Amino acid sequence: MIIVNYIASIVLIVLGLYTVCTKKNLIKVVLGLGIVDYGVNLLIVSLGFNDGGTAPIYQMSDLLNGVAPHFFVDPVPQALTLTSIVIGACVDAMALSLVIMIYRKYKSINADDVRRLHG
Amino acid sequence: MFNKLINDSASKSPWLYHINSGSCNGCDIELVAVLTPRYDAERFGFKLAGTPRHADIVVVSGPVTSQSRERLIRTLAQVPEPKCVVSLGSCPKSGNVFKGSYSVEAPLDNFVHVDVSVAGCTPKPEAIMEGLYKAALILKEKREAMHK
Amino acid sequence: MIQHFPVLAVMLLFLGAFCVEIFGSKNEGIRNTITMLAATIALVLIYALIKPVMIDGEIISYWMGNWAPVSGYAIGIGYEIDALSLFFALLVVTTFWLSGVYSLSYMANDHHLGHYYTLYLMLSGSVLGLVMTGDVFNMFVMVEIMTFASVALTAFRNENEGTLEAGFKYLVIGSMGSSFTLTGIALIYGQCHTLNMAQISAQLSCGGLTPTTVMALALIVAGFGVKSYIVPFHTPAADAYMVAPTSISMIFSGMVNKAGVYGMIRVLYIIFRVMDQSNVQMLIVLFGAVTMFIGVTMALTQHEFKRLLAFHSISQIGYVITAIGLGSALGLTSGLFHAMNHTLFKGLLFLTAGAVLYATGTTNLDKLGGLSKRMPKTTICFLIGAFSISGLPPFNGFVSKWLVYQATYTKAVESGNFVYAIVTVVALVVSVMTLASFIKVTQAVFFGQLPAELKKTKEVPAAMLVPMYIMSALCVLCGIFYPIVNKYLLYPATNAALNVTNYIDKMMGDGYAAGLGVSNIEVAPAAFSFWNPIVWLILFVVIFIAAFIVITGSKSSRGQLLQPGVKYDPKYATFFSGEEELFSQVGGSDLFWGFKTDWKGYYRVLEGLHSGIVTDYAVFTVIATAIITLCMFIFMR
Amino acid sequence: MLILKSLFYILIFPGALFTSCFGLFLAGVDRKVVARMQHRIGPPLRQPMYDFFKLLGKETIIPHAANKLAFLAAPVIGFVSLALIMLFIPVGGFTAFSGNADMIVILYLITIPGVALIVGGSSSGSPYAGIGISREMVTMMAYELPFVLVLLAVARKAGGSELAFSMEKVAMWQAENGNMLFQWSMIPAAIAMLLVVPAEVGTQPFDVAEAETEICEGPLIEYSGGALGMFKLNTAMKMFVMSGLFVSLFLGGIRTGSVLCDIIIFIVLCVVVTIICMSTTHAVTARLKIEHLFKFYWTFVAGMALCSLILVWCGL
Repeated sequence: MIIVNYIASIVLIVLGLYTVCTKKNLIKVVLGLGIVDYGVNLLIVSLGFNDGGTAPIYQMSDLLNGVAPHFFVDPVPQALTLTSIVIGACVDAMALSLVIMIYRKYKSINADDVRRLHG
Repeated sequence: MFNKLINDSASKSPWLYHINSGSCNGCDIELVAVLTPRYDAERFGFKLAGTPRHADIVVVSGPVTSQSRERLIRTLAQVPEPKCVVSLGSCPKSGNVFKGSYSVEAPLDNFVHVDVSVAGCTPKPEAIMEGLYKAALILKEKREAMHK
Repeated sequence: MIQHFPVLAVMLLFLGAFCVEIFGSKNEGIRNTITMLAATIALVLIYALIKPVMIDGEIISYWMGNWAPVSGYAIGIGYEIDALSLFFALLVVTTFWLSGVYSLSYMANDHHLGHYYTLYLMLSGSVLGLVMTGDVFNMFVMVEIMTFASVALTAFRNENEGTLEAGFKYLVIGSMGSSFTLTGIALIYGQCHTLNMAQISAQLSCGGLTPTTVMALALIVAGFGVKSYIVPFHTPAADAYMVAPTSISMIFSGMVNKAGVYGMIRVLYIIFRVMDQSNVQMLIVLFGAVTMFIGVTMALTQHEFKRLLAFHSISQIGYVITAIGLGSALGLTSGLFHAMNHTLFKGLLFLTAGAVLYATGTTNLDKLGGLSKRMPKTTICFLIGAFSISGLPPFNGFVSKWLVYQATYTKAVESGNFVYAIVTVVALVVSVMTLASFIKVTQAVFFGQLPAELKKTKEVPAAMLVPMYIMSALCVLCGIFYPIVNKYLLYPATNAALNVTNYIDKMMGDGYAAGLGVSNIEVAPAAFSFWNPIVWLILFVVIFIAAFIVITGSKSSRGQLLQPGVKYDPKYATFFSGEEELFSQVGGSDLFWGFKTDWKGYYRVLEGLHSGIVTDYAVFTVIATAIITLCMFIFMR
Repeated sequence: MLILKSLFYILIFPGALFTSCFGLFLAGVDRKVVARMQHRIGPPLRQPMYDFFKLLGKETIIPHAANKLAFLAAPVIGFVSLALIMLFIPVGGFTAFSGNADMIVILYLITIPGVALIVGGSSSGSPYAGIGISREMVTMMAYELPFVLVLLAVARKAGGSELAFSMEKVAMWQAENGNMLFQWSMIPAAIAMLLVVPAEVGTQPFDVAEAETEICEGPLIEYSGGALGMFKLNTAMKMFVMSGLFVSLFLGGIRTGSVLCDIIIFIVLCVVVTIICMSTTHAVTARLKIEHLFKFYWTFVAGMALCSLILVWCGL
């Protein structure tokens, strides 16, 4: 099952990179970056997944009795994903605000027109 | 001793800067002839300099046209002391055939102090050489006078 | 007590950032006080670590919330400061402190300074955190904060030409790099189930490289390549350094791309420990050589002072990458030394560029000229910086570049590989080209004739001069007293990068590394068989004074400054073949004509590639990452 | 005692005095030989010395557009670094500060006089000087590549399997195995070096930077008096330093056993090198254009040097 997640995440990353590289519309470029981010997030969250595992919660009685903990999913990747999502959202917001200001200044959001710094 | 060395070398390496103030080019060619292998002025240390800042002897040819007068004076002012001015040919001396023309302001003595005049239209290279050599000796005197 | 210092320094900067925004957005005095207080305390805290880490050779480890590893598994976020981290941390604190001092008067006429100082402190804190953390995910978070703050600061003067554009390009390429890094980190986590660098290093070295780790390595190297702006990734750097406020450009070239270099060293030498493979060395060295060559040739054609400096930053980072790619102790030493010197002289040069911008309002090389008469102190600082970066003795750039040549050529001779000899040649030629482009700046900005509209230019205020003086002094001192620098900074840092067991043991408990079969790479201290610059310098001064007296003793005279309306003596005018003096300045774009005609084809291609279109740059990034990944897969053993 | 000895080295024997006197002598030889080749009598051998002292006695004008400090300091910096290079080049097996420096140091020290000329010219504020410094810098870039290749080839040849950037090692290798020039793989490098020398010194075909007929002496245009004399002295010293470098790189294997004889042989070889690579080219060629100069050095000369480096690398 998990292999589907990996494939999907890689497809998302490649799709996002493709968008960034080929679309001239700056908003689409930002969307591409977002897609790459989601792909990576999916990859991370899938890494912690164990088929058949439970939520990572100890029961006090188990610990006291010395019973082996349950087979559960890895909680760390979920924390990582959460952080990464927040960062991704910030970056997207920043990028979109820059695009808005670029539009005000250049009257265009086509990448071919936004090239005053070159050479 | 050091001073004496400097004084002695003052006459031994005179560098020329040539200003054409409206000359017909005759004198200029003869000046170049002085530097050719036949007359070889370099054996006395004469050398053409590219800028008045390097020059010791300024060679002026031509009858000093009104257009060139200011430029001539300005260039002469930029030559560092001690310096000598040599007028080459009859034109700067007297105006030669151009004398009386509305656009000619010869003689050169009216504007600057001329140390040596080489007359002739055109002067022979030997004469130029002698004039330059005399100018070189004057350089030494000037240098000695400067550091008395 | 001392183990709390690093984390305190980082936290203090972040805390300062919030306090500035809350309390200081209206009041200038409170704002500046908070900023400088936070920066200064961080500076002191980091400098206090020199004694234990550099001299006594300790490694400081710190677990956030005291989550020390349990039965060999490190879950908590750990800070670990070995000599390598501290070396970069010292560069970072010095740079941001000086930049802060400089900002106080440089930025005084801007609006919304509360935001500026918030972002400045966040940037400083994130880079400081990046170089001191012992946790890969924490590293990624710091990289993201760094990118975010850098982008905002790049676009800070958003009314100016090109700032938004540069910020956007920076953001796109930067977050692509971050995504690569994060993917790499995720893959490592999938392999090792830990995020702690020490533990990853121990586990990877016993497990050998699997396809997953090779992929992870390639992606992380590409990610940090983006942060250190090696060549196909360099395009946003040139734009961002040019348009950012100069105090921030200095931080970019002094700290932000050093963070990338630090990441490279940490990943290649400590986490993955692959630098003993000749193919990896070759890959990194080639990237470095291409970087330095393309950077300098692009710099030769620039018309903008700061853009030129930006391309030089790229070129000098090429030296650093080349040197650390050699995988030898000498190479690493020289790379670290050059990184340090680059921080010093490039910071200095950016500060002088800022001074020029502050005093005249432009950095266009074709519009400036003759400023040495109006800004003599800035000129002297600039010349020191220019000679340092061009590697003229006895300045610091000379020693480190020399070490780079020695390291590359030693490598060439030892491995018998002709490519390294070519790299040496490239490095030497790049050095003279660097000199050429700084001669261009010298002629176009500081010497030559003063344009009429700059006649009223004044020297910059003291608060801007003091950081320049400090940097110039450091440039000269590091060049002359390099044995001291080597002993107390470079040697410990090199050793730290090459001796991994101490690093692992300190973090995971004694014997952990040995239990997994990790062993140290034995290093001899880098051999220094040099000249003695002190003797040289003393004699230089002796002869210099003697000869100077002889020259000035001969009768010399000097004209008065040209005043409008006053008649002047033609004797002191510039020679114009007898004409009256005119304004005529050989500007920046006119110089090196003979060189440019011979390189016409090359420049046509290169300028076409630097098209300014963000999607093109994204394509370069993807292609370069693909190349790195492919090479790693094909050549790694 | 050590200080006195070093002061003697610096100021008198291989350092300032010896280098400047002998440099002026070499410049005189150059002028005389060129004159004889053109069928002239030519100036006396002491002529450069007269020039130098005459210039010391002249007024030094500092134009108002110039930056006084840089304008006056530039020639002195050039002089000092030239005097110091000689301390690191073995003069007939005698080095003042042996083991202290290697080829890369010399390479960098040799660029300093050029940089001094550029900074001095640039600080004079003349547009002619602006063109001059541009050409000087392009010339510098042009000869740097072949120069570096030659040095690396020599270092590889002398070092064998270990690194030998040190001049001393080159001298030792030559003392054991004979002159570098007679190793056939080094011949292209020697030819390249012979072409690098005149460009570094700035003599006739390669004096584009100081072209007195086109751009009024380029960087030197505003210089006069003592400062100009210093620059002329620098050029003369460069002749000696560069020919000395050639001799110690390629002809350093001649040993008679007595230091004095070695030094005399060194000086004679310097004169020979000067005549071959500077006077002859001066007498028979006209000035190049700057773009041709660059192309010439990066294709032909660098190609020769690279050829040599490859040959050496293949173990020949």
